[in-house]
Amino acid sequence: MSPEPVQTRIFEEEILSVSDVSLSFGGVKAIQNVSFDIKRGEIRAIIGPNGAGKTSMLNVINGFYHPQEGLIRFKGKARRRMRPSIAAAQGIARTFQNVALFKGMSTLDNIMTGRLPRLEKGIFGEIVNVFLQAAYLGPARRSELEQRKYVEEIIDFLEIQHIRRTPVGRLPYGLQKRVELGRALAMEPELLLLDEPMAGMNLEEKEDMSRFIIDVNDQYGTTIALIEHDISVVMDLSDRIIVLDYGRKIADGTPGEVQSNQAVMDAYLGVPHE
Amino acid sequence: MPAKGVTGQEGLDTFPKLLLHNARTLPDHPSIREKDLGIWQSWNWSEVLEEVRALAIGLQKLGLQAGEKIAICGENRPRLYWTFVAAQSVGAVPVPVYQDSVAEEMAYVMEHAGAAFVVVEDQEQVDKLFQISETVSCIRHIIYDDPRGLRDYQEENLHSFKDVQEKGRKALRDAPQAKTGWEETINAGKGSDISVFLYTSGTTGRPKGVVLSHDNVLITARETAILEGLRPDEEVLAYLPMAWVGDHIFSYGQSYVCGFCVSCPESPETMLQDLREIGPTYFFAPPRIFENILTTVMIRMEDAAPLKRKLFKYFLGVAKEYGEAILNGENVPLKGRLLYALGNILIYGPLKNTLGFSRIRIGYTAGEAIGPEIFRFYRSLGINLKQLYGQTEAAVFITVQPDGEIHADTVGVPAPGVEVKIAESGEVLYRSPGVFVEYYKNPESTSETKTGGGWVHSGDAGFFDDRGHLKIIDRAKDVGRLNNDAMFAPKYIENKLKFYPNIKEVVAFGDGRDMCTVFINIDLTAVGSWAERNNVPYASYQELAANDLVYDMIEAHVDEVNAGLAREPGISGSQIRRFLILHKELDADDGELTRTRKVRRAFIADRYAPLVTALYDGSEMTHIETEVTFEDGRKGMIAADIQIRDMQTYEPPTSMEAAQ
Amino acid sequence: MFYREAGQFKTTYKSDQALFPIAQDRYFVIGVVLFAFLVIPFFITDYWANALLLPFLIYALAAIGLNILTGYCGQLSLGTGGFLAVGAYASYKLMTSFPEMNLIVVFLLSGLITALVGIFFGVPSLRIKGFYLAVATLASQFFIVWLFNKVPWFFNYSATGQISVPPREIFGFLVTGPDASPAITYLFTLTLVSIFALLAKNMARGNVGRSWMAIRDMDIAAEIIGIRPLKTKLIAFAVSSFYIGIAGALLFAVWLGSAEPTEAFGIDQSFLILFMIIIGGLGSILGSFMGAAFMVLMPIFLKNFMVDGLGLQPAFSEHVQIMLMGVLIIFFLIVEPHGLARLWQIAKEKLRIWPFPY
Amino acid sequence: MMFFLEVTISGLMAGVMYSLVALGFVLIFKASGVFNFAQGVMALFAGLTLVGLMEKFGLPPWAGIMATIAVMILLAWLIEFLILRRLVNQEHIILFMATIGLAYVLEGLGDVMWGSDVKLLDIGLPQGAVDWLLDDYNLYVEKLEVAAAVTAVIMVIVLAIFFQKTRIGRALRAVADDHQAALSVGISLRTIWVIVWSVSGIVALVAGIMWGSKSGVQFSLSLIALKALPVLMLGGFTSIPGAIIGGLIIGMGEKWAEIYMGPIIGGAIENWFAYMLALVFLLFRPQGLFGEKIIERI
Repeated sequence: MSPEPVQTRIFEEEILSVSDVSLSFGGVKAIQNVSFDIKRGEIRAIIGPNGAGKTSMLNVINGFYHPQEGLIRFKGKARRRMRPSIAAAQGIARTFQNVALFKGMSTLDNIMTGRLPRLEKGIFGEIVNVFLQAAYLGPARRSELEQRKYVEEIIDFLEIQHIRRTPVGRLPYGLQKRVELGRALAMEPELLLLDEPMAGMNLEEKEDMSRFIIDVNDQYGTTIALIEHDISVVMDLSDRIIVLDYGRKIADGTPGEVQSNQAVMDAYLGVPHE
Repeated sequence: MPAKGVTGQEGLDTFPKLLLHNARTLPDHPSIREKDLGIWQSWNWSEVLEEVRALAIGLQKLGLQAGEKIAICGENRPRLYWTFVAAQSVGAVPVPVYQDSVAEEMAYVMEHAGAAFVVVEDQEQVDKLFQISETVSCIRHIIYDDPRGLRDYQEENLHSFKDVQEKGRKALRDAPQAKTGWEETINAGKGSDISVFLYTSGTTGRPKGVVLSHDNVLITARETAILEGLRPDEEVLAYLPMAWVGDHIFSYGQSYVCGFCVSCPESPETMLQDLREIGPTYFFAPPRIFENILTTVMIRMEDAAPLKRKLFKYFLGVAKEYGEAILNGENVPLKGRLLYALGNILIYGPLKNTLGFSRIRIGYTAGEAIGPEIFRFYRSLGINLKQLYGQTEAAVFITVQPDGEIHADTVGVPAPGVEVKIAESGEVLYRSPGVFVEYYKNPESTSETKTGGGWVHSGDAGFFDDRGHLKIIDRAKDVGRLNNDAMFAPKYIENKLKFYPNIKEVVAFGDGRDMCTVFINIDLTAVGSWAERNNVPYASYQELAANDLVYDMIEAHVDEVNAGLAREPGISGSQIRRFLILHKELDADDGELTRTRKVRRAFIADRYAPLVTALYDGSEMTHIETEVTFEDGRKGMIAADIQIRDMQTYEPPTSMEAAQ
Repeated sequence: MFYREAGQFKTTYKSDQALFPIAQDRYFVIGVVLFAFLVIPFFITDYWANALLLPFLIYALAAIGLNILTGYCGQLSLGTGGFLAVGAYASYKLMTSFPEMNLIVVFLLSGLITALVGIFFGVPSLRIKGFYLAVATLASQFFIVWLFNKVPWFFNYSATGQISVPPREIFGFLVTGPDASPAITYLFTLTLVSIFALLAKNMARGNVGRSWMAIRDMDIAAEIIGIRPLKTKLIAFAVSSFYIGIAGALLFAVWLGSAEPTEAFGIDQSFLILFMIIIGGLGSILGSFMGAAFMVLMPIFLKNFMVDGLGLQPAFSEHVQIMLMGVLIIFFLIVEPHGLARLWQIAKEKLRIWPFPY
Repeated sequence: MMFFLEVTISGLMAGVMYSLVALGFVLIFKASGVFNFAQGVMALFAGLTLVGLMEKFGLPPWAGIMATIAVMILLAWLIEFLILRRLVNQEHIILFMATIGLAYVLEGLGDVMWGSDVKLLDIGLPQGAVDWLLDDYNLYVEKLEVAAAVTAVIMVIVLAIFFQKTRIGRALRAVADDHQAALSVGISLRTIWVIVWSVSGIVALVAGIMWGSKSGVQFSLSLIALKALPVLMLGGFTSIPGAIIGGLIIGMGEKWAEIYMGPIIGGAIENWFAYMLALVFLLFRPQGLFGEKIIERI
């Protein structure tokens, strides 16, 4: 399937840049000297064969792994190590390769948890909040209802009204992925990291998910970085693509450029294209 | 909220006047709800007035003129309902369009009505409209309710509903007199003004635009509301197409007349869930919905534990024996009452509740004949389900079953203000305040239908039974005569047979012939499960259809129908003399059924000519080969030997017997 | 079967998020509460109060506390007995040091003190997980019991090493001490337990509860979506200990009247309460009550059955009783590992869709 | 100095006992992920059974031990059949609670069968101090403790060989890492469970004999399980060397603390000291003594 030529969108402002990042576990080098940037508003794909370091890259971006070398600059602020919860508070949300939902909770509650970092308060505020919550009084109740309303918009957006009260453990895989996306959206992220959002989906589910990703990008203006194996999906969705192989970046550019890149063909696509 | 009937409405002869009235007298009473974002978002009458006012002024600002048409297309949504009254308030005419119609149909209706504005629900319809915009030149503006996916649409004549309202609100802020001006326009309106165009989805030919005046709709709505004692605290679920006259009367007309609240489901898929939540007190559904619900109930109960299943069966039996009599207020022995009360605690109450039927005070069904078993099932549970007979041209109500006079096989007596008579030909004619003004731009059809003295040809054949209740038997044009001049109503006979769960399709022959005969299609699911229970082996539909035991079973059904037909004056002559069970299922792919699953009688008669011949030449067995289309599109031949059975007929009872 | 939900639709989030959104549930709960407050006090006897109702209510409160930590937040704790002791000794010291202090204040302060101790012992939970943490909580259990045994200040240097509650009144009614009437002690305990159960339910269904459950279900994902694990766990430890502390104060001051640390607050107590939440249902406030009822009633029932019913020797029957207890617990875990609350929920779902099977 | 040595040796001896009980825990936890709280009660039960068999039937010690081993194997089989296989795939906490239930059952059962009074266990282990140490170095070391230590060491060696050299042993190690892999070795999971529970039962019997010979078979015997828990924390739930070294550390530390710190802060600190020790240790090294650094994946 050859991708249709996509109208090239132009993005100016850099939201994230990764410079010369290296990460290793023990002796194993997961990422070596990788640099790239993500511009505000674009859909950026990271592709590469299994074990190329894609998921590790996302883990570095949201502070879950701490690279030994290099800098990550998000919204102009540079850092090397940080707690994931701080990354979340700064506006980075993500989904996971193997769905990481809270199995004991309903769809609604799962998405509601995405609102939690928005409600962070200082220690004193937290203590007051616990009391208010317990009494279900005043600001606590009001905030609860406001969050609910916000989350309902997401539920509506993702068309999962019918599973609102279902414990997520009972949902089919495709819907779980959608709920997970919902939870990430509830964080009102500026940068959304999607780790194989369409893994294990059938064609119809993939189309739905693609539509949601485009709509998120379109409607909320969210910058998206995604890892995906289905090349045709990647070519359709993304504005620019990074190709990783054995922890190194081997190509970076528009779908057209990447597709015609010899190194990519050799390393990743394996067989000559078409 | 004190419950009050519909009184003191003199002078409230248009929808906009009723809106002003309701906003004044019931300002805080909910007017409309919509399941959205997880809850039932509600608007009370004063809020609706504000919304409608903003919309009306906004539409005017966009250039909507009195007399112009505004098409409305989408699922049942509050904003679309508001568009009706907003349009009417500025003298424009709303034209609801079926939201599932294909682009050309939509184009035809819009072109024919000359719609200048279109208000639609979402992107799907917007896309459809752009698709037809080449052919339909009259559309000036398109307004959508749900902005999802429409952000990138740059077309200048495309507006969001909210923006239009905002225009209106701004205008009202800038010029406060606009409000009084708007109300003056409303008060200048008359009952005889055109209220709405409702396009009938004709089975043949192009849809016709039925023009109804405010009087047509409101007088009918009011009369029947008084008849049934409807109050402002009724709960109604609006889930049938807005373009259909029934929804227009029940969800719009009567809501404005009575002030009751209408609830719009979240989506068609969640309708049953929403039905359960709302628990309507006043409910309309076509027979097929009742039929589907009953089937689901029975299927779900199949999986229940044996004890529960027994309990269920037993109490359904109790209900069958006493339920209807109790509902009708007849004398029932104490034992029956006690058993029924127990059943109500254990089965009927919870069952009705789970279905969302427990609060129904008045339930209507109409549109086609409902199976007597289904009808009685619901009534025996204590649901006051009634049949009515109506048409778009009559603003629905022609006849309705009065409380206490409910018969499964009639459609009741003429509704208040309606006169009904039977023409020489057997066609039902009626005259009422609800009779439509005309077919839009179609004087020819108008004059064919509306004849001298204001009588309207319904196009249906029927007769009054000895209780004075109307029975509809068929479309008038389909009613024929046997050679002995006895009336032959094929659909009536077919329906009677189709009410048996074992029978799926029936084709009746008899017009211009000596006697009435039928082809029968058995229902593979029902008969198949019967076969399993009775250890009747079969490999295919064909084998099952040829089975003697199956023939015996069907014969018993036909015999019962004959016995029933014998008791009905006028058509007792067309009892079934011979029948056969077809060796294949009638199939739309083979052209035997329409896409809406109606039998194409003439086509079938032609295709199976040897069988028809055999039915009339007295043979007991016949052979046929037929070409069929398989599911994968391949064609092939199947051959079969088909048995034909003779039936005995019954003598019509003497008038003495009939009187008992 | 008893549910009539048609027509119970919600037009606001407030009503949709209500504690008991279904009217029939609401009526039932109101009925039970009214019965507990208005009927039982008139018929209560010493035996009923001391053998059944007080232990039931107090253990239910402790079980709610432990459920918050273990059931909602997923942090397995075996230190409940120690925290009960902290509450008990805190209330004892407060009552004897400040005789004028209002009893309610005494109980709240006892809870707060226990919460602080809980936070202290909760700190390791950031680094230690699962059974390691469970074993670590045993440290608090043993340490606290040892402390109250060894430091005479805690038991006011009494010769026996025991603590005994002084008689105290509230609104003119005697609540503690041997002369308190069963109706008063019962009502006092019931009031506290009802209020705190409601508060716990509110926390559990709100943001606080969601953050606990997120940590419980998948702590890494929770951290990545921005939930701070330490803060969340410490809140759980604090709230949980607060509840257990109040339960400990009630256990000592209102129910037992006197206590000695090894007996009343030993590790068996920790296990007993853990059983309550497992058999009642992890992550369920209702389950805490059910589990407490089960674990309070079962030994009484077994004892009555074997001693009075079968006429066994009390000593022998005690062994059999322990054994049967173990058997019953295992049986329960096998039959319904999610506890009585799950059974109740299943029954409720069945009733809601009655007569349909699904 | 001699006193210190005496304290240390006595601590090490006690530590060996802890190691033995901890070993039982580790075996079961490794193979089935079950935190077996009943390990201590199993030691009590084994001791009671041994005493009972010897008393009631006048069996000589070796026969009594053989019979008790048979009982423990039967018990393991019953536990697998009645409990474990019915709780497969349940959460860890449920299995944990089930073993507490099991502890109640065994405790009650032991009492019902053999009575609840303190029983003396004498299978002919040497009593008193080791003479030459006492004579030559003025060092007091109990013979029984030496015997216990020797037995424990032998036990550990036998287990090590069992795990390293036999097919079943290898399967047991495999099952700890990957249940599927274990199946491919050709031994069913259930068999494996019966075996580990049997082995733990035998280890419990040894612990029961040692402890029982020293201070009689009584309820407090079941409390040695509580002693073994900090050992597990320290050494890791899945590490056999961890259980051994951890036991020694805890045993020694406890004795030192009791002797040198106890008088200062009030005595009887052995109840909690081991826990505190393990806790503090874990705070700095969450993976325990022998665990590898945990790389969290998502």
